[in-house]
Amino acid sequence: MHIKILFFGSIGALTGKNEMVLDGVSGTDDLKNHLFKTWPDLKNYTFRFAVNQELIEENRALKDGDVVAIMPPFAGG
Amino acid sequence: MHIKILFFGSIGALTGKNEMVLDGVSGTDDLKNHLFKTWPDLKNYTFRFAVNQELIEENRALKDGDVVAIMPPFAGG
Amino acid sequence: MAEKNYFIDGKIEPVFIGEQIAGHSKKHSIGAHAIFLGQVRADELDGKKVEAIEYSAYEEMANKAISKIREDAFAKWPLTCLHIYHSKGVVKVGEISLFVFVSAGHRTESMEAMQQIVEDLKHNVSIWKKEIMEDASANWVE
Amino acid sequence: MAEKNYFIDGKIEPVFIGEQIAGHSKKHSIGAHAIFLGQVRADELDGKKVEAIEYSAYEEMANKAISKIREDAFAKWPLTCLHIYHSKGVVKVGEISLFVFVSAGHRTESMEAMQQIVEDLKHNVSIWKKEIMEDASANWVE
Repeated sequence: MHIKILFFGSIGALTGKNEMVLDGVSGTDDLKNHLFKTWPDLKNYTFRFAVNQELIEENRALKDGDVVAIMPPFAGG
Repeated sequence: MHIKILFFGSIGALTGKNEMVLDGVSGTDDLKNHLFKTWPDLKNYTFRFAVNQELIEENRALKDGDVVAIMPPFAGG
Repeated sequence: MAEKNYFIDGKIEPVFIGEQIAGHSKKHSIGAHAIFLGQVRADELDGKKVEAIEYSAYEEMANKAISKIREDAFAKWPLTCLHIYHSKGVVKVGEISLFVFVSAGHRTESMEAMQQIVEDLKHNVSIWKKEIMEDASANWVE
Repeated sequence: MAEKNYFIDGKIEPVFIGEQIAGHSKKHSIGAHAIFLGQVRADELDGKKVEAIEYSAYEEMANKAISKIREDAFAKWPLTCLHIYHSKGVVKVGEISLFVFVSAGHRTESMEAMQQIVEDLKHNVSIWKKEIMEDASANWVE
């Protein structure tokens, strides 16, 4: 199972990468814990997940090929 | 006593002139009657007076040198 | 005292609008521009189309009224710049007859001010317009 | 299906804005244009001035969101045209990074729609901005 993770804005600056591929994360809550373990400072960031470009509010199960974006608050204009 | 009268918009088209000078009108009510006598169709028009560029609501006494504008509703833009 | 003149003879050129925008790039406290443009519309009346509008004004009084609108806007909102241009004379269908250009630090005040200014320009300024129809007949807009 | 692209590399040129305005002179049902421009402001932070903003976006998702904003606006107001351009990459202080161009038959709907569209663009589109300070340090705006 391959999940593609995209990092944007300040979070991309924190992780030092724009994207990565993860195996074996069952859902977005699971992914969040994984990310917090890798980058503890991420706990201080406000962010939301988009799964396949859809913003989600609660835990979402992930399947092979899903693309998850980790997104700080939007700041267009 | 000379009062200068200015006609604007549709009222200028009705009177066929942009301005004229009148003698012996004591105030704007008096002027209105004078204008209605000269151009009876003016009774069908909506208009306001400005005396020396100030819009007036009620009768205003006129003195030598005053400039009275006869103005249909504004339509800028 | 010479009153500032806000009138332009005939149409307002899009190139002029672009130049006015470019002219504000040196003002670094500006974060937002709100612009309103009035364009002459081909309304239909009794089966005839509008071809142009002829604007006339009691210019001295109109210029004073527009200066008052500017002062009121600067008193009410924290604006950086406010420019107003209105056509006089004939403006054809598709051409621009009004250009309101509001600049401020932030978006909210620029847009709120613009709405109020445009309303005031419609109602409080001694300007009149005559629609010139395709058969050369005229219709006063009131 | 290729999504429409609303992004422009770097600043939006005032000349381009003038050309876009001129391009609407053939649309004779238009009576009002409302335009919003975002300009990069030289804010100060800890005694340092902003020199530029670098915009980044989740472009595919952002383009979809902007298309949705356009659809919603056309559903809500009787608009003739609606064009939106947003910068990506570096835009310097005094330069323009957002261009919203709303055209309608009448003034009220053009201005109401513009306000809503600008708010939606600020809050609902996956765009991020990093202020680049005069000492080359960076500040993420959130």
